[in-house]
Amino acid sequence: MKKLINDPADVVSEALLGMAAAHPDRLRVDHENRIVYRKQEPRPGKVGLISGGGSGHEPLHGGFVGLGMLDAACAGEVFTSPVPDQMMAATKAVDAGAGVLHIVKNYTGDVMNFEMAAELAAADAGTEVRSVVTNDDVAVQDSLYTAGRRGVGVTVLLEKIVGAAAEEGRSLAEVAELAQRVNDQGRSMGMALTSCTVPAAGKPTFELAENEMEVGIGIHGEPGRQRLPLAPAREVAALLVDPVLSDLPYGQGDSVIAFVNGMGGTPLLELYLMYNEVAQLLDRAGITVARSLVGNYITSLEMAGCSVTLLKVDDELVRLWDAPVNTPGLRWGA
Amino acid sequence: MKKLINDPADVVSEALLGMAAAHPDRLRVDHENRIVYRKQEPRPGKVGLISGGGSGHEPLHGGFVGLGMLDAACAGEVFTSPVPDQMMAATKAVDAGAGVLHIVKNYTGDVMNFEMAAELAAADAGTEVRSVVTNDDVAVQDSLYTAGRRGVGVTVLLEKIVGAAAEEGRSLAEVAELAQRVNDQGRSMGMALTSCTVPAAGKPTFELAENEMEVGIGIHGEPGRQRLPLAPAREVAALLVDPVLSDLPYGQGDSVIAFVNGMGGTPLLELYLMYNEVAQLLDRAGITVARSLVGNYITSLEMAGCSVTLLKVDDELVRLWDAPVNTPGLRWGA
Amino acid sequence: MIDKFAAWLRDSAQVLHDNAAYLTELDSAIGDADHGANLDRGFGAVVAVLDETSFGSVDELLKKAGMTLVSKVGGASGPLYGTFFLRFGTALAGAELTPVSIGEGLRAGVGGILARGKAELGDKTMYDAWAPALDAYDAVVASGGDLEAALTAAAEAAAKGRDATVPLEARKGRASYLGERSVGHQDPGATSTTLLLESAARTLA
Amino acid sequence: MIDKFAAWLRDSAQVLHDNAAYLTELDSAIGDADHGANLDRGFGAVVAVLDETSFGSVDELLKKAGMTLVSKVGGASGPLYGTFFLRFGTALAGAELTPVSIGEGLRAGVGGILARGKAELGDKTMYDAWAPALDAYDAVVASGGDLEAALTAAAEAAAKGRDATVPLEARKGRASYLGERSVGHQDPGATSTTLLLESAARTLA
Ligand SMILES: Nc1ncnc2c1ncn2[C@@H]1O[C@H](COP(=O)(O)OP(=O)(O)O)[C@@H](O)[C@H]1O
Ligand SMILES: Nc1ncnc2c1ncn2[C@@H]1O[C@H](COP(=O)(O)OP(=O)(O)O)[C@@H](O)[C@H]1O
Ligand SMILES: [Mg+2]
Ligand SMILES: [Mg+2]
Ligand SMILES: [Mg+2]
Ligand SMILES: [Mg+2]
Repeated sequence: MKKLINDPADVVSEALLGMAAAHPDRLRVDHENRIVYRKQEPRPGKVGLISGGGSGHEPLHGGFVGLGMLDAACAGEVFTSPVPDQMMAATKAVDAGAGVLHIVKNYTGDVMNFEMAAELAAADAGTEVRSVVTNDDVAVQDSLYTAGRRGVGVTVLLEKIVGAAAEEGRSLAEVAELAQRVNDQGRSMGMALTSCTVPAAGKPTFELAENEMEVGIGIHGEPGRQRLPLAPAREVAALLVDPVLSDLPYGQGDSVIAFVNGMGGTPLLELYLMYNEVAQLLDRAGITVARSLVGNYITSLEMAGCSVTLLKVDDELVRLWDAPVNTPGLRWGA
Repeated sequence: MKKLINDPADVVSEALLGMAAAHPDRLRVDHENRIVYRKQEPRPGKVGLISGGGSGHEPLHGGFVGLGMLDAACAGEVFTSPVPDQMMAATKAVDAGAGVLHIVKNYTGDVMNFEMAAELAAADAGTEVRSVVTNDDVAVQDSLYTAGRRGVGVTVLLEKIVGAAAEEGRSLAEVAELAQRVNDQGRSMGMALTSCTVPAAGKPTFELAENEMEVGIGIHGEPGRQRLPLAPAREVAALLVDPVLSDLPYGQGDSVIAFVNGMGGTPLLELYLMYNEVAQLLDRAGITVARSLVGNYITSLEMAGCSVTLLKVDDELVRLWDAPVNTPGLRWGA
Repeated sequence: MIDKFAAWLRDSAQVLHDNAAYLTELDSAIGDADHGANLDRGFGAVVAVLDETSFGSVDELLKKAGMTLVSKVGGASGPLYGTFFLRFGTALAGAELTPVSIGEGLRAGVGGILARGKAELGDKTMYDAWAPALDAYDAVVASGGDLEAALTAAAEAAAKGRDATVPLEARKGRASYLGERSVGHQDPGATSTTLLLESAARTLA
Repeated sequence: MIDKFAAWLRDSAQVLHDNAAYLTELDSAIGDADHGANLDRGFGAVVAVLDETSFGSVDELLKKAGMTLVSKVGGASGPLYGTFFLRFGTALAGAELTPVSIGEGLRAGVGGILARGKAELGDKTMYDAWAPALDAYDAVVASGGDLEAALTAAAEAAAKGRDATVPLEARKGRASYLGERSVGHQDPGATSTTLLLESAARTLA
């Protein structure tokens, strides 16, 4: 395992020390509970937004704490959801009287831990908590009898858009409803050229030959739905875009935010090259790109690969997307 | 070779198509000449700033074109400096009557190609051209008889700071003098855990065993000055910070911009962890961090590793650093 | 009896520590390569609590173990095993400790796993080890067997249930994302459940 | 004579194409793994120009080749080889093509490499192949040898100069960043220079 770390057991806490040191003007970190907060206290009457999940997906979620996005993010161990104590502490801390929205990616562990936290927070402090569970990964068959689809790229777009709505002073019910709508209108699909290595495991989660790729991967180094021969970017783009487009709810004439995300180990050069392929496919499908995002935003440690997320948008969503945001990971207009 | 590309020969041109597609509001790309321009025409009387170099270092340089930074960036083949025709075309296009500054990283090829372009541009259009050559890499011994030190991390900080000064309407002489000062006050050192693979070469530039690292690497996959056994982040940080600090011009009581840069394949989690180590070393050396930057800004394709850059700053440089910038790679206040 | 329950938790912690790499290996194939590290961290914390605190009753001990797991493990297994011990402890509160009451406690604990995880038999989860284990336990107790016999039967049944997860296609948890590709791999959670029950058979009776 | 110069450039393009992977391999060890690709791209463009354009004189042909290399190669070798051909062509303008004038042209071209690159003998660059080649060429011409003999001697001397770069520590170009670690590797540019001169010996006389 080749990593810039000390003891694998200390990776998350030391990275949080680094985040705190690098962003003293904007962030405050509760190191004991592993919670990244905005520096400023929550504004009275603003709905609090918290998210969290396993570490290893940076900048998600800690890097999205700040004006116009999250109020707090709870960091779990690498690829392990945080524990209810963390979400409870964060929930209480960011409750400014208008309630708190939990943004949860649909993984069994994340859902259960957030659920326990919401139950405890409601019982304990009387904080009104609503949750949205993102489940945009079309690689996974959806069914009543399974764990359902994973939450992936849409989570980033949702945190931005819903963050803007919360900043405008909307109520918890409105913010939660908007979050659900954003989730329902977004779909993603990802692929990997290489595995990642969980520090505590010390070796790659899966092995891929020089001429193979995994299609339909998650963001935790889970193997994908299919192992396929390595293909040119053009074909990879189609493998990702086609299942997204053939799923609800996109059609000719629709506008989308097109998001090409790197898994952590793929250079920006390749991500832009992929974006070119994706943009051409969308153009051919008669879909308008209202806004785009290209870069490493929801990653799997050092995995090479990418994912494509499309979020169907209307003027309101675009306006919320364009609203000022000031976080380490996403910043404009501020 | 595992990359998200089509034909290795088309990597740069297809990535530029992607950049143009992803940033239609801010950038304009001359695909024939491979030049990334700001969307808006240059403001009369503003000194034009252009840079360029081999591709594979993204977001450098094309990702730093925009308000408060570069006016144009010329993209060469991967790791190969662009040709004089490109710099000439860019120089003419961004000359708004106040002359043009070329920001050149100190590599024989870059220096020679920019020199030829400056000679030609001066002869051809009468454009006044000044150049600054960055050479901040302390891994390389400096000497009159050699090619001197490489330009690395300081280039990013310089483009930002000098970009802000040009935006204020300073003269070419002032902007060039400032650029030289920034270069002279900055030092860098880098290391690699893995090699990168040049697409046209098809295999890693060098081989490193599982328990080895290269220290003192450049940004083109050049091997480093030393091959050492893999070490914990704490020791790696010292290997990078010590030679920077022992070189001119830092001392107790100085303020710096501290920049921990990823080489492309190292996750943000590890970069923040490294920043924690670097910040501690600076603290112990009595050096104040005025501002910090952590992320992938001057990369070597998919290389894993990082570099540390320290730039000694005064209030003026901090003010210029803080000034608004709106580029795909660096953005705040706008 | 408190000592025996404490011994069980300590022994489990040791066994899970020794098998951490193995559990993570299983989790690499159909999950995210952290099950061993998760349980090692969690049970390590339980042992630290045992070292620091003295408990007045088994139910207090088990509830504290459950809360510690909930607070330290995270992921899917944290709430599941945490809830198991919480409900196991709650069920034992005030009860005399007999093979029957312990069996009822175990069933209450597994009820917690079901309440949280909503798994069904054959979903390729830890429940596939728990369900046959509970039945085997009850059968031994019903036919007059003692705690050791009941726990031994439970552990054996769990091992069979664990092995039976191999050919299954996962429908719950992270392995479910793999669909057909989850077939042919042993479930990490069913494996750790079996280790816990084998430890119980060794230490609790 | 134009045809011979064109044949030289075409043959060089072929040889550099065939050796592209080898040159890049050499550049991987002490540089950035692009020398082969750079020259292949550049000389490919020169051939395209030859296919499209007919030239009235050798100097026009060489100058155009030089400009094409400057415009298409980039890196260190683009300006260096580009300047070489530009000055070679300029020196031949209006001159009668004799072994002597061609020798003067070569020296002018190499003067361009020196002006741009400021290398000295022993810096482990292409100049370490050019310098002995020029001397060998002149010696043969001075003792009455013909163009073929002079170019053959130049190519042989270049090869020796190329081989002599192996033990050197680089002081110019990208290899200089390696300091002592550049010792033991053959310079890519000295290698491509030798290929160009070997091609000249085959095609130009
Ligand atoms: N819904 C569920 N019900 C019961 N057990 C489950 C459920 N989901 C997952 N598990 C169990 O959890 C185990 C994985 O635990 P762990 O790796 O620690 O968590 P995570 O999947 O969050 O990484 C699986 O092997 C499975 O036995
Ligand atoms: N200053 C110089 N003078 C003469 N030749 C040089 C000089 N610098 C580099 N070279 C030659 O250029 C070669 C490298 O060319 P190339 O790989 O195409 O460019 P780059 O180093 O920019 O990647 C070296 O092997 C060396 O022979
Ligand atoms: Mg996990
Ligand atoms: Mg090069
Ligand atoms: Mg797991
Ligand atoms: Mg080279």
